[in-house]
Amino acid sequence: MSESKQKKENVNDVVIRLAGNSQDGIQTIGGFLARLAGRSDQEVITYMTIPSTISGGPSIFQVRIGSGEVLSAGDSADFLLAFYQHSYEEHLSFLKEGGVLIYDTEYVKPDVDDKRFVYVGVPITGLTIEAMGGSAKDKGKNIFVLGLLARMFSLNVEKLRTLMSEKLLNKGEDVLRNVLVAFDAGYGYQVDNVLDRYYAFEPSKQVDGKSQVTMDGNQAMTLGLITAGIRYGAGYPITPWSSIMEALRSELPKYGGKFIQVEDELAAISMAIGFSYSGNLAVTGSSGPGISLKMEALGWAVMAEIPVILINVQRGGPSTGLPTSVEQSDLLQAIYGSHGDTPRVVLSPKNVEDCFYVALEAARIAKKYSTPVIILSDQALATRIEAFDEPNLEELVVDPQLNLKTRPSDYLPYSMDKITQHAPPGTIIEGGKYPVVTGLEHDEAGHPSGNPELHMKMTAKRREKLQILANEIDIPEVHGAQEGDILFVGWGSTYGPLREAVLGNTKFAKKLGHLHIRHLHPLPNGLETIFSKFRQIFVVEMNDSGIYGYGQLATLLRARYCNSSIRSINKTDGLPFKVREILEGAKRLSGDAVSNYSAYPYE
Amino acid sequence: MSESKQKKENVNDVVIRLAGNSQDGIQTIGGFLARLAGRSDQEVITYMTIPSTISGGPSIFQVRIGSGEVLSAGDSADFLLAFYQHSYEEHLSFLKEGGVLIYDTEYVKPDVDDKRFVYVGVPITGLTIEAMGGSAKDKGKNIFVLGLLARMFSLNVEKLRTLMSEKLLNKGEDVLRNVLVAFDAGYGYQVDNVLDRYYAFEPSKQVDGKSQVTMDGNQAMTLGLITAGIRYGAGYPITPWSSIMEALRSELPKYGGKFIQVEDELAAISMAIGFSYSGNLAVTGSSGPGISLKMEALGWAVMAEIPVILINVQRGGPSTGLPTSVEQSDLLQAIYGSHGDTPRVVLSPKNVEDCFYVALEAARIAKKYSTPVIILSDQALATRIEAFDEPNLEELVVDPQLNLKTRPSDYLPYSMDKITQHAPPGTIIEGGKYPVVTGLEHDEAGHPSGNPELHMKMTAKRREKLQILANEIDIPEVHGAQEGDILFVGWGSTYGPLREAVLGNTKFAKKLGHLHIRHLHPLPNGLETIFSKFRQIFVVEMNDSGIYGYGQLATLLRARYCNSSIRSINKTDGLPFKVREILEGAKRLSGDAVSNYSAYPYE
Amino acid sequence: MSTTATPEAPREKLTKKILTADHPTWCPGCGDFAVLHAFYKVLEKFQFPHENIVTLAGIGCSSRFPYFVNTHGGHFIHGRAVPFATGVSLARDDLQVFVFGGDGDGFSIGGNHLDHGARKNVNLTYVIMDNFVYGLTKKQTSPTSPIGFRSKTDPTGAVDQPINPMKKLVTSGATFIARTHATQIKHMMEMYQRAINHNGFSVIECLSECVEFYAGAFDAGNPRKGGEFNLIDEKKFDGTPEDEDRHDTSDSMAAYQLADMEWPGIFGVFYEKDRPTKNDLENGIIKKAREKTKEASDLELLQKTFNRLK
Amino acid sequence: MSTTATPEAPREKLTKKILTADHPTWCPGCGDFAVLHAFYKVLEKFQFPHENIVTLAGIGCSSRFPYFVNTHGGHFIHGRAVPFATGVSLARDDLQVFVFGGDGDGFSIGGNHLDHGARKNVNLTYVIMDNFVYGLTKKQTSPTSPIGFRSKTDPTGAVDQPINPMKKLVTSGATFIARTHATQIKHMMEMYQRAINHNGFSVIECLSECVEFYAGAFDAGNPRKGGEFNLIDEKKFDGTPEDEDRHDTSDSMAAYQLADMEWPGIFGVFYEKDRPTKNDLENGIIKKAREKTKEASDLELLQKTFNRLK
Ligand SMILES: Cc1ncc(C[n+]2csc(CCOP(=O)(O)OP(=O)(O)O)c2C)c(N)n1
Ligand SMILES: Cc1ncc(C[n+]2csc(CCOP(=O)(O)OP(=O)(O)O)c2C)c(N)n1
Ligand code: SF4
Ligand code: SF4
Ligand SMILES: [Mg+2]
Ligand SMILES: [Mg+2]
Repeated sequence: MSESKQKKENVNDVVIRLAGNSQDGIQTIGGFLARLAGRSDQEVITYMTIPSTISGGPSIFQVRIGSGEVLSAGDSADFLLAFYQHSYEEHLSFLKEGGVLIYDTEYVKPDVDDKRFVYVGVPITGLTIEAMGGSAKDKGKNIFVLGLLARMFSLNVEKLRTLMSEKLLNKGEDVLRNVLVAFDAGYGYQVDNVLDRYYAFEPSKQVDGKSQVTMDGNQAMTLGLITAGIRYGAGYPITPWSSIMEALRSELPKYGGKFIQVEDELAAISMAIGFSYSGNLAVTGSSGPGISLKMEALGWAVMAEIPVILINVQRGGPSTGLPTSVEQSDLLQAIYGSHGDTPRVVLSPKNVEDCFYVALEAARIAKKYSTPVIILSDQALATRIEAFDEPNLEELVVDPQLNLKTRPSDYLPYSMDKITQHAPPGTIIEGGKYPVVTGLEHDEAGHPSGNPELHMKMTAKRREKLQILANEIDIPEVHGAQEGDILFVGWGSTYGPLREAVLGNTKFAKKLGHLHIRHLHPLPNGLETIFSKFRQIFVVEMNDSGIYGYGQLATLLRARYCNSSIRSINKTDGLPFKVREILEGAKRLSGDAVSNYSAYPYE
Repeated sequence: MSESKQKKENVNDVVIRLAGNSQDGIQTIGGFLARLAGRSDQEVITYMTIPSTISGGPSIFQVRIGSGEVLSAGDSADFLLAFYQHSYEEHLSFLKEGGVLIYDTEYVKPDVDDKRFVYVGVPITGLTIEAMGGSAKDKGKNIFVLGLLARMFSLNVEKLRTLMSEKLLNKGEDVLRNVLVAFDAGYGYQVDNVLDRYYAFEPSKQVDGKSQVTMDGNQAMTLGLITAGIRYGAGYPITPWSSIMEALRSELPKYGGKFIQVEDELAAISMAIGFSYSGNLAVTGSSGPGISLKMEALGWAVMAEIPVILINVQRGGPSTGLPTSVEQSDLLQAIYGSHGDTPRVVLSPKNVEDCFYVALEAARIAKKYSTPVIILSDQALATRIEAFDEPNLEELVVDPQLNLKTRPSDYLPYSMDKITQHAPPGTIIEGGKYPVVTGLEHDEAGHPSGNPELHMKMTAKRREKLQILANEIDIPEVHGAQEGDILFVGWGSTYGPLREAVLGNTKFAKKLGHLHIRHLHPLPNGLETIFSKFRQIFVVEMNDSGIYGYGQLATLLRARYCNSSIRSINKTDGLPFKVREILEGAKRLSGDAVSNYSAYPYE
Repeated sequence: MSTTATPEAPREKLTKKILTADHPTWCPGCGDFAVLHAFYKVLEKFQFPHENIVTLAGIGCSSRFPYFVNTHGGHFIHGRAVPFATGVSLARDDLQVFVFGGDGDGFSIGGNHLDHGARKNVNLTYVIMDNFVYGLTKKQTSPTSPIGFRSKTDPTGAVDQPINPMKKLVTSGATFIARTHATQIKHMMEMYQRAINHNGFSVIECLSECVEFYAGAFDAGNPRKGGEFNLIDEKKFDGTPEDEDRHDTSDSMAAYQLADMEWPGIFGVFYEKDRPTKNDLENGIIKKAREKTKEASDLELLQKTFNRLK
Repeated sequence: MSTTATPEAPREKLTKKILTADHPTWCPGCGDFAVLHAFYKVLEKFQFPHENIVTLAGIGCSSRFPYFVNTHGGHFIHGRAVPFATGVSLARDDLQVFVFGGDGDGFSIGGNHLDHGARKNVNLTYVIMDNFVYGLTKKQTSPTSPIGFRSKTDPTGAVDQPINPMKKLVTSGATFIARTHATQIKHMMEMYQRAINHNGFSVIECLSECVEFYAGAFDAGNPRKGGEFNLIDEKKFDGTPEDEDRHDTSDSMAAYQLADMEWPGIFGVFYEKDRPTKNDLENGIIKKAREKTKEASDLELLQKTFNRLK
């Protein structure tokens, strides 16, 4: 094969969608591509769907790789690789004009008369069988395709081989050898016969010497918890939370910790609270239905002032809803879901990297304020892969101290003067009067009391610590314009597309700002100043616009600031926001005023 | 005894506080007084406290009887009856200047030098023993006191005797005879030796020919449910919800219905939903902790669109909190407590009478909109006794039809064009395609589907029916001024004191308005017009002012109307609002502007 | 209470074809297919009025059952199918109430509801497809997973003592208890039939292989895989000496003892006893109350109560 | 994991006086007073370090226990004391974990947690004050109320078959199971002592009269009220013929049979068996994992994981 025939095209931002069946192992190719990008200091974001039947079915894996900042998985694809006719038919509309369709000639018959696309037919199945022998065809096709892509995009084959051997080593030499056969077959395919160019990624612009790590959000969250010194937890399986509990169950014993699978979510949070009460800040978590089951015990932790971390990997609701889709419809439940006035902290990570850091922040706050902290992640964050700078572990790692220092005889578990810091069992109390932690209203010593004034004071005590916390939260910075026409406000996994909407939009960069809120409860102080600088404030959320026409974060912001220019861009289709949808939403709400925002490339 | 020695004083509004121990049966005296007032077309409201220990302890029962409108149990007492020294000491501050202290000379040594009060010492214990024989003294003291009060207030002795015999008949003749002995002893006591006047209630002003019924809020709610045709339910005990389930368990079988005590609250709501799915709209309920446990299943009912009534008799929270105190801190949970976007209806009764009518309204809405309806009652409503006009049962009673009419072959359980009306099992579907109800997102036929557009549409379908409901809710009327300085906004059991604050305040009647919201979710339309007529809007709620300084209904109203003149008067002392506290709150918020509202008699 | 129903038309015979709804989303080879098939077959035998069959479930692979059966159906939340179904059963004596679910749904999160539904003896039939694993959530340890089983939540092997479903059921007070194997269609059908004929809380544990996450789990009970499918020899009360050793299905202690047998244990009816159902007991309470109130109308009853409150 | 603790000072002897906290809010005559008294007495015997005793509970009259005992204590929510206490036990092998509660708390809302805590064999001691009624909420039927009992929720008498606590416990897998009576202080103390000495999930059901709402419920087991307090005759393994008939406490089947005796049944230790505790099993997993990773530091372990993700 002579490469001279082909043009070389430098690229710095490519979206590749692989469409097939979940059984084809397309996640595996995607994972290797993402990991490779991470090792090459490129930015990467992936996106995948999970088939709704247990036995598998149509499924996609999308990788976006860029030499600059990559913020979302992309609104449309530059390359579509279709394994089957249904893959082709279902996803062609996602391919950009001028985009390249690569397809298995065995299964796909594209309409080559449609001149909007470039067609690259490859007998994927046939060549894989030829290379590996018939029986293994289903297992090899994905790796063949990986080889093909390596050729097309001039990927670093050495790094890829290393990745494959790392991943497959424990499966045995034979498996690895077979895999490499398939890879070589793909890599060796004379793609230049059908494509007039090959591509190469520009070297990354912002190499800062730090190496990158590549993982999904649930992995990042798990590692964040461990780095934060969390050594105990309990849980019950549910998609898409399970992979956090599975990882903790495997990992914690190495650190001398325990993660217990229990009979249901009520037991899980009760046990986690028991761990915390014993002096070991613990974690539990779930998704939708399981989170609802935890609301009673969570209220106890608020009342008794026991810290605990509760992770909610949000999925489509209500009820069993859409277990494998993304949604941000649990925010108000996180804040208000338990009976009574139950002030507690709610945080949300903005991307995979932040899943790591938010876990650290949650642990810090839980301990300092002796309070439950809820982390609202979501299905998109949980399953998507990103590369990010390796954290400075040495600096961040927390040694999980069990503090049993003797307390003086005037020790009061619920002192009015201080933020509660409990004495775990095992702690000697001088004078020998031992404390009780309780979910009944209580006096400073923990004795139940129905005294009216006391209840007022204790209610205030539990609330005031969150007000104190609010004072220490930094005001989040605004991306893009610092004042102007439109401020987009978001939380959680909408960060990428929002930032891209603002920063990618050079033409209107001066008019669009983006504020992302990570501390959702309490909110940071000072947002009103930011809001006052924009004519319109659009809160972008993946939840319903509700009876009155605004979403959940918008409810909080409107109530607090009584600012009617705060409006909502919502959707509940179970898919991450596209940049285009955000800009269209803005246009819809603004009318003519910003109709020309549509000049953005995506329309 | 010659009555000629005494002056007669006509009264039309009297607050009597009985203070003793719960074992003394003061609830019984209070109950008789309230019932008597009801039979005499007088208005009455009672208030009681429940001792915090199981074995009993200090406790009060307060009755306010009036010939005009009686809206609250009163901010202070005209008469205090103290059984013990601790009763005297604890409650003297509640007695008005010039008020009458009646006390048991055996146990109470009052400071008679304090000339603010009139002292009436009666050897209650001694005379009861004398009349009944020693062993029964604890059982008779309360009835002795009832006799004493009958004399002092010129009560209708015949009616009282009838009441006692009705109540005690099933306890046997002997018991009744003993009770009457104690009553006569009290009635025969020469109270004129120590008091220079006796009292008589003015005949009621607004006798409309209808007879009155006297009961507490939980009784009224129970009877409302039965009148509404509710025949099935399930529950688990918890104070102060239990008495509703106990009454339903006793009553429903008479109507051919079933109320099942189950193992926990999760089973209770699941079973209630099962009843409803079977075509029999059912009820469940609980208080604080038990309500939190129902949040998951409730979300299923929203998603599957199965109607169900959930009663929350609110008590002090969070967690186990203050089981026998009142609070209104579950409003936001009622609306937002389940994961996902779960639109459901929330209603709240304003007084005991309304507990009856709100149950009817809940059943009507649940059926018409095939939706869960939450009723937020509270501990104060549950336990206080009021007299109200007998409802027109003939007009109101609902025949609980099980509708199994055959459905046509194009029947779709989740049709996009209509508000869902399920076909219960047993219904023949022409063409033989039977429907599934489900908590997974589904298409119109009930098949699970993760289709993005469909989820958007179904989310909207579930929300829109509440928007349609909002259109049919009447805009609540404003009491007092229709425009002016201050609009008080309330919900639930604060109705009485709020109305009294506005209507009782003749001096400022032109400036104060009161709006009470019964349909809390969805809110009625058109409130903005009312709000626009007042300079300041104070939302009065028995819950915490929260991190940002406003309560739960205020959160909803501020978010909806972005009207910063909506502010909050909150408290969380576990006691019903006093009129004085409301006015003081208004003064605090208004500053000088309304400082002279303090001219109101209560300050 | 009055009922508005439409008069009956001449009925079509219920066939497997009519009873079939959506094509199951289960993995090819999943044991649950056979359980479904046996259900169709048994319904063909019973010929209940089509509209009176109700198929309910919690959440899990096995709990997807209601979508695959063309009857009135309800797919409820995880672990609460028994109280949900109890509501349906207690309100509607005219219905045939079936509950389907898995071992996680029934013994883990739903374990308490199972016990309380059983002691109340609610009239319904509950089929537990026990695959010793969480299928739908992709291979976590279930309460029936044996010690040593490697799952995503027990990567080095499960350590907790599993529950013994038969012991649990006997203790709970269920009045019909059987155990069967998804590869034994005829036996399954027989168990179904007897469960349906039983008036009360009838439960069938059916070992149903999860080919995806616990392949081969029940080979020991499958003769075609070299295992043994041993059946309970039920007492015939024929006075013969052989009958001495046979199992008396009305003897809960004997049933408990049978449950102690070594893996793969024994199959058939462990326990079967008539005891008043919750349905009957509550109907009895109604009957007494109605007699006492002399069948007064709703309005009369209400009016009387209000009169007492005057 | 490192621990910051203060070095031990010479200790005062633990006496009832020191262990007494708030005066109980129970009704005069409530059986729970005796259960509390026995607890003080037993703690006097054991002389655990004061700070290492933890008293936990759910919600109910009986669950108010922690307020009346001057030790570290936790008053949790209704029905979830077992998982709460499990967290404490599994994280802290140095503590003596006690759980107290009622029949409603333990067998109704908490019934499933009891079963799963038992099968996991978590190391703790759980005392259930069974009064056959809901005390704190003022007389509703409990899962142990006998048929016919008139309560506020069964005004014409309970109809549901009550659970049999001993059968439930044996089936659950609890490794120490005893039954006692609150009027029998010495027997109570003996049961407490043996439960505490047992390594694993030890449960004592103590019949404790609710004088307010179910007076006289347990007279049949109280000789002073004309009842019989029959004790289990435990096997001595002395080879004597009498020993044949004695109860082997390691035999779960025999324990189950004992639980079938007629009211008021028999008292003493029904079952007692050593089985690896959840605490040990989890510690074992840690040990293996630590060996495999060669006792690497937290930072080293984390760094290795991150390296794998590059
Ligand atoms: C409250 C709640 N918790 C957890 C889940 C997630 N979940 C769904 S099915 C399931 C268990 C499935 O196992 P099993 O009941 O044995 O059924 P199988 O899939 O094996 O047939 C779990 C944990 C859920 N849907 N709801
Ligand atoms: C979730 C929840 N449901 C219900 C209650 C109300 N409640 C408190 S104690 C109790 C039962 C008490 O009975 P038991 O456990 O037998 O204890 P006892 O009072 O008899 O000692 C109930 C139903 C509650 N506090 N929380
Ligand atoms: S995962 Fe297992 S239980 Fe679920 S469908 Fe597949 S084989 Fe059946
Ligand atoms: S109500 Fe019963 S259980 Fe509760 S304290 Fe009183 S006697 Fe004891
Ligand atoms: Mg299973
Ligand atoms: Mg009890």
